[in-house]
Formats: sequence, C-alpha cells, structure tokens
Amino acid sequence: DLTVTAFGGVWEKSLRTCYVEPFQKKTGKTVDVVLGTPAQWVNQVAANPAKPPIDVFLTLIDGAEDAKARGLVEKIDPAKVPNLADVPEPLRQVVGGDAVVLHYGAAGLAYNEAKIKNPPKTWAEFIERTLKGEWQAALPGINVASTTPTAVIWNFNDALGGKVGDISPVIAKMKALRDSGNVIFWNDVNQFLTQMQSGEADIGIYWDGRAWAARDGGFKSLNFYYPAPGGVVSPTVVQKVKNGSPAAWEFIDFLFSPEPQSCWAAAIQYPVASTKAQYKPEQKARMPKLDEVRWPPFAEILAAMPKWVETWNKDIGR
Amino acid sequence: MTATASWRRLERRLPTLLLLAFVLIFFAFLLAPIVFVVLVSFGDSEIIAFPVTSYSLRWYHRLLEYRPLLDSLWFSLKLAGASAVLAALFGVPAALALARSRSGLADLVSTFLLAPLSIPMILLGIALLYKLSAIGLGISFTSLLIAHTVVSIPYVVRTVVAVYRGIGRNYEEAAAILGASRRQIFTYVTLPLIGSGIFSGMLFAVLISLDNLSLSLFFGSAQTNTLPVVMLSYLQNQFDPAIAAIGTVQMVIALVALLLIERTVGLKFMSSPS
Amino acid sequence: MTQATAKAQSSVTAGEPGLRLRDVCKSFGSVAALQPTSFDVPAGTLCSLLGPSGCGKTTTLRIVAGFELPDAGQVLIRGEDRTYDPPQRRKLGMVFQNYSLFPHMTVAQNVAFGLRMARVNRAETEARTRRMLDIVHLPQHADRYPHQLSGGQQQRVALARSLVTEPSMLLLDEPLGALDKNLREQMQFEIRQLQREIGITTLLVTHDQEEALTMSDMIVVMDRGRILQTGSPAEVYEHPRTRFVSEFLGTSNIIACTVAGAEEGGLRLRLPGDEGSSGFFVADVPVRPVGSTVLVAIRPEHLRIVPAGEAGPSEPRATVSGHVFRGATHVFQLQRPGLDRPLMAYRQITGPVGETALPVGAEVGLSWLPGTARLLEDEPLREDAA
Amino acid sequence: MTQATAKAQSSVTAGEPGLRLRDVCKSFGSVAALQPTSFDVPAGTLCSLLGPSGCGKTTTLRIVAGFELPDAGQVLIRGEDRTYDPPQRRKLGMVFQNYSLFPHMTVAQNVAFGLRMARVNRAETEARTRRMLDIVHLPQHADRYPHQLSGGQQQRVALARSLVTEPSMLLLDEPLGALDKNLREQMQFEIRQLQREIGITTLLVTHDQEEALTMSDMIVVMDRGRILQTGSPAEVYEHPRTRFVSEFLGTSNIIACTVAGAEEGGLRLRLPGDEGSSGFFVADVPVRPVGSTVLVAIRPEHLRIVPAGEAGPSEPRATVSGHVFRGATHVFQLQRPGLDRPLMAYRQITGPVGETALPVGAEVGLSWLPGTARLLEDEPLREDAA
Amino acid sequence: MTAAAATSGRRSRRALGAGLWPVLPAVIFLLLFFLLPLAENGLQSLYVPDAAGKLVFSLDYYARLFTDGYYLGVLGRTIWVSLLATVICILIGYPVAFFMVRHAGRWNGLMIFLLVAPLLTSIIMRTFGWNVILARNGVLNSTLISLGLIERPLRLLQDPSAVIIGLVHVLVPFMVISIAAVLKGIDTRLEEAAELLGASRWRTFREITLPLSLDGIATGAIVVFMLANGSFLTMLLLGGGSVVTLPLLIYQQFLLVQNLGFAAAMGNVLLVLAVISLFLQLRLIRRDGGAS
Ligand SMILES: Nc1ncnc2c1ncn2[C@@H]1O[C@H](COP(=O)(O)OP(=O)(O)OP(=O)(O)O)[C@@H](O)[C@H]1O
Ligand SMILES: Nc1ncnc2c1ncn2[C@@H]1O[C@H](COP(=O)(O)OP(=O)(O)OP(=O)(O)O)[C@@H](O)[C@H]1O
Ligand SMILES: [Mg+2]
Ligand SMILES: [Mg+2]
Repeated sequence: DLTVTAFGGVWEKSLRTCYVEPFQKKTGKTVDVVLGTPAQWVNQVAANPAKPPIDVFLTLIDGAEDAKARGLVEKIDPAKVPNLADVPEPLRQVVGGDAVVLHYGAAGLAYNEAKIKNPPKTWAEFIERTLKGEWQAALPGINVASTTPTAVIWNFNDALGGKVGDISPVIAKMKALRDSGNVIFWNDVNQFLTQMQSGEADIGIYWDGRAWAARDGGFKSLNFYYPAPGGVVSPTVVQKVKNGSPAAWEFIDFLFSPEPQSCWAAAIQYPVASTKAQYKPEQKARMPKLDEVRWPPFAEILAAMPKWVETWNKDIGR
Repeated sequence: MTATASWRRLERRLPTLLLLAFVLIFFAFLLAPIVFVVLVSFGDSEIIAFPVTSYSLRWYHRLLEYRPLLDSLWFSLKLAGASAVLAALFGVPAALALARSRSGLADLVSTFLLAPLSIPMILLGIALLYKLSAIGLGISFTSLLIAHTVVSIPYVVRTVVAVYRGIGRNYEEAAAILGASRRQIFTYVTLPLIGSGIFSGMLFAVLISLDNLSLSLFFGSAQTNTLPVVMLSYLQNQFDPAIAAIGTVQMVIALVALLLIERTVGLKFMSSPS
Repeated sequence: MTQATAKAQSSVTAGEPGLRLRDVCKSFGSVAALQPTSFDVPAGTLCSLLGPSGCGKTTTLRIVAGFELPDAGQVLIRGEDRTYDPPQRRKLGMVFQNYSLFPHMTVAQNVAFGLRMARVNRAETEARTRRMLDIVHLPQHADRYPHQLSGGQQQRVALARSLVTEPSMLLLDEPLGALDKNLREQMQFEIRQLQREIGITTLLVTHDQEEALTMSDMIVVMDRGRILQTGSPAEVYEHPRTRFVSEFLGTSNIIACTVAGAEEGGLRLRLPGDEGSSGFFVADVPVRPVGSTVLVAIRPEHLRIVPAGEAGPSEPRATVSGHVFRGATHVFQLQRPGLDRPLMAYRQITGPVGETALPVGAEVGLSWLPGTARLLEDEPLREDAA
Repeated sequence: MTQATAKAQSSVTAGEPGLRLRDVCKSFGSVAALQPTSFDVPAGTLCSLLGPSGCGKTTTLRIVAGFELPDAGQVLIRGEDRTYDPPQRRKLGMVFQNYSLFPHMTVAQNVAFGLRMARVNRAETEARTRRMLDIVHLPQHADRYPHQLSGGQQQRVALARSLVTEPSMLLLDEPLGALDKNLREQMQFEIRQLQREIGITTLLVTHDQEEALTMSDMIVVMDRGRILQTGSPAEVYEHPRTRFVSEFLGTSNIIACTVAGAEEGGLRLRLPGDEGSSGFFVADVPVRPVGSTVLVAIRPEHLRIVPAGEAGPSEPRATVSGHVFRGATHVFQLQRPGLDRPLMAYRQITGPVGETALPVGAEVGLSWLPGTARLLEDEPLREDAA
Repeated sequence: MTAAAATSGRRSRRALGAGLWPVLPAVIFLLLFFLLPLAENGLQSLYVPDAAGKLVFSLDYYARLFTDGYYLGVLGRTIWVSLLATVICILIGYPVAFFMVRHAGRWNGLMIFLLVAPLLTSIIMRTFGWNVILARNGVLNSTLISLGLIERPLRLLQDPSAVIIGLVHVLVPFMVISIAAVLKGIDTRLEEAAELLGASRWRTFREITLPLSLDGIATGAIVVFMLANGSFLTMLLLGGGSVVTLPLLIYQQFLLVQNLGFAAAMGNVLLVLAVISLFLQLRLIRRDGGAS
C-alpha cells in the first residue's frame, strides 16, 4: 500500500523493526521499503509524477531540497500529523515546511587519541594548526554531497568571517591547506575511517554517529567532539510525495509517535525529533544538544551550489 | 640426459620462464588488494580494519541474517545473465555480418553499435528512466534488462567481430557442402569457433552489469534492487566486513560458474590447440 | 570452345549429364580466373580437371559447389539450374585443397558431421564413420584432433568426411596430393570403387596425370582459365590436339617437320636435318601445303632406340647425350643435328641398373611405329622452326 | 638401427656431416612419433625422407628446425650440437607442409621477409625477391595476398621464401606436392641447381618416389617412427633390404620361394608351384637352410613376358588376368597357381594403345635377368607362405 | 527476358543474404533504447535557465565547455588519462594474454577466474585494499623501507599515480581477455616460419603475432579506453580528487548541482569525442591482407 525509502544495513533493519512492522500490525497496511540513495528516489518520482513509485521519502536534507525545488512533495500538514506536536519548532521548519526532521547528526572532529593529545578547541584553531603541520588532516572532497558544502565550505567560511554569497575566504584558506601538504581528501564516507586506521590521517571532519560506531566497533583510539562554536547539523527528514498514497500521512504520523522514536534512537544512535523519546544513558552523554549544533542555511546553499562547485573545482580541484 | 643438456633445455625455455615470472607478478598485482578484502571478510571485528586480529565467520552469518545483500546479489546475477544472453542474441548476428562486410556502411554501423560504451552511464540511466517511464515500463525488471542490454551489446559485438575476422570462411564452406543448413552451420561450426569471442563478450557484459551502479540506480525498487545499489545504500551508514564478505561470495560464485563451464562446455576455446 | 563442348557431348552416353557448365566465367577483381567455360560430365562418371597451377581448377570446383557465384553462365546439376542455389542444397561431397577440417572436432566427429546434419541415427552414423575410417586406414585416430595428425592423415580424414554421406556428386580438389604412392593407389582404388558402386558423378582435380589417366572416364584439360581439350583419357593422351596438351599429359618430343608431300589419307613428313630421306607417314590428318612446317609429337616411350649398328639403314640417327635412372625406366636424352632440344626416349629397365648398353656418346638409330607420331594443330613457334 | 647408421656413414664422403641426428626421439603424449633415430646427411648433399603417411617425417624436420625439442638425443648441424638452439639461430630454410604463408603480407613481402630480418639492404632485397619470384614463375603476383592465390601458387611462394635467403640448410616438407608434373620438374631442377650451386645440405620430404629417386644423393626410408634403410637412390631401389622398402619404393612382386640348394656364392630357389623345376639362382646372399621359405622381390619392370608360344621350355608360365593402360606403360596382372596375389609386369608401350599382343586370358612365359631378383631379410608372413 | 530477370532477382537476393541485414535487430534496439532517449536528454543541454529560472534556448553550456580553459583542461585530461591507462593495459595485458593462450593449458580456467575476481569486489573494498598496501606506512612502503630500497615512504595515494594503478587494475582483465580471444586463432606455425627465416623472438612478435592480433588489441583498447573514459569513482576514491575528468564533473552536476542540462552538454561532448575516436580506430585496424 505504501512505499518508503531507506538506506541499507542497520538503518533499514531498524526502520522495519521500529516503524514498518508495528505500523503494519497496527493498521493492517503493507509497507514496501526501497533501498537506495536520494538522487535515485527523486528522479524516480520525477519520471512518474502522476503515479509516483514512492510515497514517503526518508532522505537527507539536500535530497529533500531538490525534491521541493522540483515540486515533487507536499507541505507537511500538521493537521494530518498530530504527533508533530512533540517535535520542536526548528525541526518542523526545515525545507520551507516541506519536510520534518526525523533525526539528526552533526559533523565535528574525529581524531586519533594515540597521536593527538591536545585537539583544537575551535574550527578556526583546527584550520590554523593544520596549516602549521601539527597533523595530517582528512577533509571531505567537494563530491561528498551531504558534507562538504555545509561542514566545510559554509562552516569554515563562517569561522573565517565570510558570507554565503562570498566564499572567497574559505577558498583562499583551502588553497593554502591543499598546498601545505598536510591535508588529504576523502571522497567516500567510509574512506575516512580507512585513512585514519592506516595512519594516512590523524584528524578530520566526520559524523558523530559514524565515529562512535567505529569506536564501539573496535577502533578504540578514535575520539570525537564538536569544536566551538558547534557541530554542523545534517538532519534526516521525512517528506510526503505528491500524488502518493494518502496512507502516507498515517505512516508519517506513526513515525513521530514516542515509542517507535525511542526504538529508532536506540537503534541508530542519533538524537530523534520527538521530545518524548527515551535514550540510554551512554547515548545521552554523547548526543549533541539542539543548541550545540548549528543549522546551515540549506536552501541558500543549494542555490549557491553551482557557483560553489565551479569555484571549488577551479581553485581547489579536489 | 647430461647436466649440460638439461641446462640447455632450461635455457631454451628461459623466455617462457621469464614470461611466467611476469605473469606471476601480474597476478600478485591483480590480487594484492583483493587478498586483504578476503582476509577482512573473515575478521571478527565490527569495523573494516587491517591487520585482522581474530577470525570468524560472523560476517557470513550476517549475510544470511540481513537478506538484502544476498537477495540483491541473486537478482543482479539473474539480471546480468539475462542481459548478457539478450546482448548475445542481438550482438552475435550483427557481429558476424559486420566482420565479413566490406561495405563502408559497416564502419558506421559498427561505430553506432559500440557507441553505448562511450556515454557516461549516469546520463544513459537517467535518460532511460524518463523514456521507459513515459512508455509505461517504469521501474521494472524489464526496464533494467533493457538498460543493461544496451550497454552489453557493444562488448559482444566487438569481441565477436575480432575473433570472427581471424577465422577463414573455409570451415563454414566445408559444413555447407556437407549439407548443414545455415542454422546448423552456425550451431556446429561458427559458434564453437567464435566461442572465445562470445565467451569474452558475455563475460564482459556480466562483469559490467554486476558492477553497474550508475545505471541500476534509477531502476531500484523494493522488487528490483541490484547489488551495487544495495551496497551503496548500506555503506551510507555502515562500514563493516559484510561488504567484504559479499565480495568474497561473489568470487566463489564466479569460481563455481567457471568450473561448471569448464566441465560442460570446456574453456579450451580460450587457449590454442596443442 | 564450342567445338570442344560439342565433341565432349557427342562422346558421352545419352541422358541428362550429371553436371553441365554453360559459359561459366569468373573474375576476381581484374584477375580473370575463368574464361567462359562449358563442359558436360555424364552422370555417374568421373571427370578429371587437369591443368597447370593457377589455371582455374579450384575456381571451377568452387563455382560448382556454390561458394562462388559465376559472373555469368549457368551450372546445371542433373539437368537442373543450380547456379544460385546455396551449397547445402546441392548435396555434394567435397575435399578441399587445404582440407578445411573442423579444428574443434575430433577425427570421428569430422567424419560424422555430414551424417549428423542429415539426422542419420546414431548407430548408423557410428557404423558408417567407423567404416570410412577403416577405408582410409585411420581407425585408431578417431579421437584425435586434426592438429594432432600428420598432413597425409588430415587429407585422408577430409576424404572420409566427403565420402561418408554418399553424396550425389563429388568434388575432389587434389584429394590424394599428400599421400605416398602406395597409399595413393589404395585410395584411388577405394574412391573409384565407391564412385562406381554409388554412381556418383565426380569432378576430380589432380596434378598427377597418371592418376587422371587411370581413374577418369573423361578428362578436361585447362590452361589459363580456358578449356583446351576434353575427352576420354586415351583420346586425350593419344590424340592431343595441341602442343600444350601433348606436353602437359606425359612428356612429348615436339618436332617441327617439313611437309614432304600429301598422300592418300595423310601426309608424308620429313625430320629437320633429314632432307634426303623419304620421311615418314602420318595418317588421318588435314592436308597441308607441301614445304610448310608442321609440329609433330612423339612420346618418349614410343621412340625405339637401338645401337646404331643394329639399326636399319633408313632410320634416323642420334647421339645419346644424357641418361637418367628413374625407377622402372631408363630415360635417354638424344641429340640430333637440326633439333635444338634433345629428344627423350624411355626404355624399360629389364636388368640391374648400370647394365645399359647405351652409354652417353653412343650413336643410336631411332624408329617409331606408324600411328604413334601425332600432328598437332598449333602453328610452329619460331624456336621450333630454328 | 645402428647397423643402418653405420652403413649410411660408411657410404658418405668424409668430413663433418652437414646434419647428424643421434638417437633423437619424440613422443606426443602417448603417441611415439619418432623412435630413437640416427642418420647423417653429408654436407652439401640432398637427402630425401621417404615413408608412408604419419611415419614421422614432418616431426623429424621440425626437430631439426628446432620447433620441437627432442625427448632425447642430439641434433648436430655441421658438427655443432644445435639440439637446444632456437630456430632463428640455425639459419635454415624451410617449406612447411601447409605453406604457412604470412596472411597479412603480400607475396613479395612474404618472400622478402627473411632478407629483411637479415637487414639486407633494400635494393638487394628487391632484386633477390624479384629473381626468386621469376624462378617460381610468379613475378606478376608479387602484390597479391596469399588468400588470393591458388594452392600451387601458394606453395611456390613458400618455396621462394625459403630459398631466397640462401640458407645453409634447407628443410623441404613436400615442397612440390601441389604442382603439376611439368612445373614440378622445373622446380625440381631449380631446387637441385640452387642446392648444388650454394652447396646447401637439404632434407627433402616427399611422397613422390620418382622425385626422391631423381633428386636425391641419399634416401632415408622411414616407417612408424623408425628408419628402415638409408643409402643412395640406386642402392635403396636396387637392394631393398626388406619387403616394406621394396614395396614402398616402386612396386615389387614379393614371392615366397623355397630354398632348393646352396651353391657357390648364392642360393638356388624355387617358385611355389614349380616343384619340379631346377629353379633360379640368387647371388651374394647369406646361406639359408635348404627347404626353408624365403622372400624374393622382383620388380614388375624386370619381369619379361612373352606369349607362351615364344617362351623357353623351362620358363615358368602364368596367365594374363588383367591389363591397365598407364601412360607410357602397359601394366599386366599375371595369375599363377601357387601364388595368391597376381604378379605385376610392366611393358613399355611402343605402339598405339590397344595394340597389345597379350589379351586377358593369354598364357605367357615369365623370365627375368639374373641379379634382378632380390632376397629380402624379412621372414615370410603366413599369408605369403599360403 | 523473364528468365534473366528472375536470375538477377536470385542473384541480388543471394547478395543481400551475404549483406548487413543481421545487424538490424541490434540497430533498431539501440535506436529505440539508446539514441532516442539520449537525444531527448541531450536536447536539455540546449536550454539554459534565464534570470527568471525559465529555460530558454542557448548554446551557453557548450560555449562554456569550449572556451573556459578549465573545462578544456579537464577534457584533455580525460582523454589523456584514458589513453595512458589503455597503453599501460596493452603493455601489461599482452604478455599475460600470450601466456594464457600459449602456455597456461589446463590452468586456463584458473587464470580467467583470477582475472575476473578483482572485478567482483566493490570499489569501496578495493580502495580499502589499496589503502592497506599503498598507505604511507602501508605494506608496500614498509617492505621497501625494510629492504632498504627507499628511505622515506612514497606518497602513492591521493595522487594521479594511484588513479592509474586503480584504473589499470580493474581494466587490464578486459584487455587480457580481448587479446587472448583473438590470439587463440593465430596459427603458431606462422611464428615458426618467421623464426626460421631468422626473425628474433621479438621481431617475430612484432612482424607476425602483433599484426595478426591487432583486432584483439583494438577490442581491448576500445573497451578499456571507453571504460576509463566513463569512470569517476576510481578518480574520486584513489586519486582523492587529484585527477578531475569529465565524468566526474558530470557526476557532480548530477548529484551536487542537479543541473541536468550542463551534465547532458558534457555527456554529449564526451560521446562525440569517444565516437570519433572509435570510428577512427575502427578505420585504422581495417586491413585488407587479413585472412578471409
Ligand atoms: N601434436 C600431435 N599430437 C599427437 N600426435 C601427433 C602430433 N603431431 C603428430 N602426431 C603423430 O605423429 C606421427 C608422425 O607425424 P608426422 O607429421 O611426422 O608424419 P609425416 O611423416 O609427416 O606424415 P605425412 O606424410 O602424412 O605428412 C603421426 O602418426 C601423427 O599422427
Ligand atoms: N581471391 C582471389 N583474388 C584474386 N585472384 C584469385 C583469387 N582466387 C584465385 N585467384 C587467381 O585465380 C586463378 C585461378 O585460381 P585457382 O585456385 O582456381 O587455380 P588452380 O587451378 O586451383 O591452381 P592450383 O593447382 O595451383 O591449385 C589463379 O591465378 C589465382 O591466382
Ligand atoms: Mg587449386
Ligand atoms: Mg608431414
């Protein structure tokens, strides 16, 4: 009856156990889960706008912005999603109200404790000390869609006093970093871990959830924190596809009910949207508070992307 | 035999031995990164890391537990096989005609049939997604099959043309005079003689199809998920040895498949007689 | 050309010919491999194509088989126009000059191929294959691949493969070229026997004239894409119409003689350098003006030589200038004033080698039986007249 | 084997042999293509390898050329051990049984290849190539590709290619097999002339015994991977040591005779079914017990036949059971009580065909000159004794 | 007259039978599912959004590609990288193919398996493997250092050389198999004939084996060149972005910028370039002297 999107692995498994199965039990409706990536989903819907193959997007924010820009999704109607009452206001205002945050993570610095005893306190300090050559840093390349534009370009630019409309400060700095020889780039989220393990890099920009998972999985010397003024958020959001099954509303509402949200938080180790969700104590300790994370202007960034990408390509080239 | 004789025999074989040494180094190069992948797949650790400290089969159990990887592998194999067969059905007759044709048109047609090789898959994928959706095929196995066949045809055409051109007409003539119909000539004479070409072409098609993320991406659905799409999606959040394990499983499948071919058809068509 | 055809037709048995070529011609680019060519092969007979290398024998066979379309003309098999039929509908057997064995099949599979194509049942296929392999003396090689065979063995497999289907017509392109004499004779015998038994019309290309003479019912002599003469072996051998035919089939002494006079039913000719003598008589030839030069062919085996002392007084003389031992015969070269090329004479060896009574330098007398000297149609070349 | 070798060695000129094989042997898997084989070819001479199809001739050539390593034994060229030298260092010329022309090169390029490899300058290369093409009568085909040539033309290109480099040794694997008799004789002459001029040691494989007899200085007869006899053509032809050699080189009438008595320097033998007669004498043979059966070979050309009326009273009789016309000779088959196979006799044709005085059924008397009947070393087979 | 007409009819039918009609199914299939969709998609490259975001006809994208030095550089680099990978694959792949056909015998199947095995692991995992080997303190560097061959670790990752290594690694099997398939048909006696005529092994190879296997090399070259030409993951993951090629930019336009028009423009340029080089290559390897 319904098709929702998901990423693979634990993500999908948890989606099934925390959301899909209870929902099916409760309503008797069947839910298909389609694995893949945002670009795939958006285009699939765009190719069949009248009879979309997907009803609910669970997607990343850039995919969500794209879907909105192409007019593929509906505004989230609070009337049809009563549980939104438990979701803090900022999390409901993303993508111009065309999406709601389901959970969020934030980018910070992951570093090798064995090599670095005294990690930089702020983003600016990180840049300066990298330039000085205190360590090998691993930064995401321009092609890591969900990370670089926000966690590097916008974040550094901000730390260096630039504006969205003018990224020359960050470009100049990146050039210096690139030429210093103290920076390597990763172009796949998993490559960072490999680089850290093989000793190619000692510190770098990474995501909280993944860093903790690696540490818990056996990479004992990996540590993670949010430098001041804070981590850069990357939310996972929910969208209702235009012309999709009306049952989607029911499902979205179910997503934000407290019990599944707690289950979900425990499974994927990210803070979830519902204020009523329960967390395990050790998770609570690691979790960023909402005010510890910074929200980049996603829509503005998306609009500026063509220019950013071209500039970056030409000047940094990585 | 005297010592010098055996030494001279050896000396005579020296070029071959040097070649053998080169081939061994080559395979060392080819397998080097893969060895670590296989090792890691037997690791006990939660994350992909080397060196592996303790070994276990947990990631293989994990494959059985978390079905999408194996299911999509099976689906991918079916798709790869079907598209390779379809590509052969389209490609082999075309290649046979092209190889023997002397007309200038043949060059143009060849170029056209090989052209799908030269377009970035991602563009072809998106173009096909919209086109096939417009004609109602949408996101389905058929669509995937069409897409994969489009990119498989060039491989079959090219390899078969190359092999067929090296084979004289006289065998087919001999068969014709012995009363073999066109079809029989093809089945009993041409086909075995161009076996190496068809085999390589289809092998390429299968390999490309199995790895074709950019094309498959657009046709992924709950029913039509291919392995590379599932892996990409999996890696979005997780980096564990299950991915190494599925690769190892693929290699085992390849080994078994090749052994089966060896037993049934024989792989001798890839080496010269005697 | 048409004359030759008419003659060939007149000399064959009545009824539809097994094979008829009508003005067939073929060029490869600018190379005219076959000039317009016509001949008939009576059904059930064996016809040999003879001619020097590159004269168009293989091309003719390939047109009959249907591998090449003639540029013009028709190919009739048993009276039906088959010019544009594909090879597989012609029901022919063929041995290719380069064998063309299927490299991916064993010997047995090669031989059985035609039977399999005809869907002969397995037991019979096996039996017939085995029988053919016995005939070509290769029963123990059934499971080898062609590349594991010697040249002659491959050729025999090719022969077996073409015969096993008992085709209605057989095209053999030097099918025994790689075999030694004994084996070749056995194979000739086998081919001939099968051919007669089943009554297969056969076109045989051979460069071995002896083979052509012993095996054929009919011989077609070709040169440079044209047919020079057709007829039975004895006809062609005994009555060569031209110098080329005469020299191509066996050896001939070609002598430019002078017409000394016309007699009842023939001519009286005189050898060069023999002006005084009465000359010799050749019967059944068209009249030529007295004093003109004509070409006469005498076969070396017809030239009888005796030591000069034993020779008749009117017999022409010559000097032994060379002697070669060639198996069963002595070959003598004889010098004679007035001839720029030595004459050749064969003499059967009847005693141990070395015991020849005619050493080099000996003077001998020449003679031949009437009727063994043949007048040729060609005009003498300048060199002959010299 | 060693006996044969010793004999061959004794009969050659002194000095280092051009080619010496010492106990060379070779198997392909379970097929023993060559048993341990030894023979010497004197420098500058032409040696023919003769033997039935599949006896190992090509294998021998390939070992000499260096394409196959022998399983054991040595190959010495001009006295140097070359067993393990790569082919390119042996400076040989070779004509392959299947020609092996380079398909991607024109005729001229094929021929010039060896010269190019030797870095002969362009002008000379062209001149020598052109000269070779003239010799093989293919000057106008220089720019064709091999697949545009007839079989015989391809073979001639192969010949030209092997000769143009004037190699120090020549290996010819049936180099003239696809040529008609006249062309073959011309080519034989050219090969022989070049071979003598340059003094190339040559190993010639041929299935044409006449070619072997006329061209060779020495003949090696092989069978089933073994050497049966070596010697000069006359030696081998006149003194075959075994039935096989006798039958392989030419035709032989093999008759199982009874030893009637030992005489001074020879034996007196009796034909089967001729018990009453005094028999005939064979000289220079080892003594055998009286009453034992021995094999005697008489060549068909040595058997003289005359109508019974003209025959001497003590001459054995036979009946003409068959008659074949074969170019220059009549072949008669003669039946005789006591023999299960008919005897063959040749009679040179001296008059027009058809005029034979010996029709089938006629009774004839047989005779042969002393010294033409040869005692063979073989033991009689059961069938001979029958 | 009618007979003559019938005859010429049969002739022409026979001539047509030997003609090109068997290519039709493939050609039609590709017209429908390759050319047509791409043409529609390609048209997007001719429409550029104006200030108001409305699409208007313009050659802007192409103008950018052909006038901006940066894009021209990328274009050049794309071809250069593919060419380099192709040449290296030929050099490495040929001897392996030769060994496989002439010497491997029953190890043939194993060789094929070993050739395809690396292609069956995901690029992410291969990248991991390369990291283990090529990292600053990876297997290779530590081996070289302990052997005393180098003093300081070589920088092999994040470098164009890693891209080439990675490309060759996955593409060389295609080269090997393409060459082997053709090499197999060459009569070894031809090589023997050449050696006997005094050609060294190398000369024999150059004069005989190589020309006769040109079709196999061409196949391999086409496949490798085209695959290299279309790959971006290797550049990304092993090169760390140090090698930017056109497919990478297409991928960016698609994933980061969602500008399908510009992506299509680059795709069309790539396609045209590749097709031209394909056509030239096919012309080049056409030889008249070949076996027929
Ligand atoms: N590669 C091989 N594998 C197995 N047997 C082989 C191989 N090559 C040759 N033979 C066998 O070895 C024997 C000798 O072969 P060879 O080619 O030397 O014969 P030959 O004397 O040249 O015969 P021909 O006159 O027919 O050419 C033959 O019986 C042949 O079948
Ligand atoms: N494909 C071709 N292109 C050009 N010329 C050719 C082609 N095939 C044959 N020829 C020429 O046509 C002529 C006849 O060739 P054919 O093969 O019929 O000769 P043949 O009588 O069989 O000679 P052989 O006894 O040497 O085999 C030859 O001069 C040959 O060179
Ligand atoms: Mg021929
Ligand atoms: Mg041989």
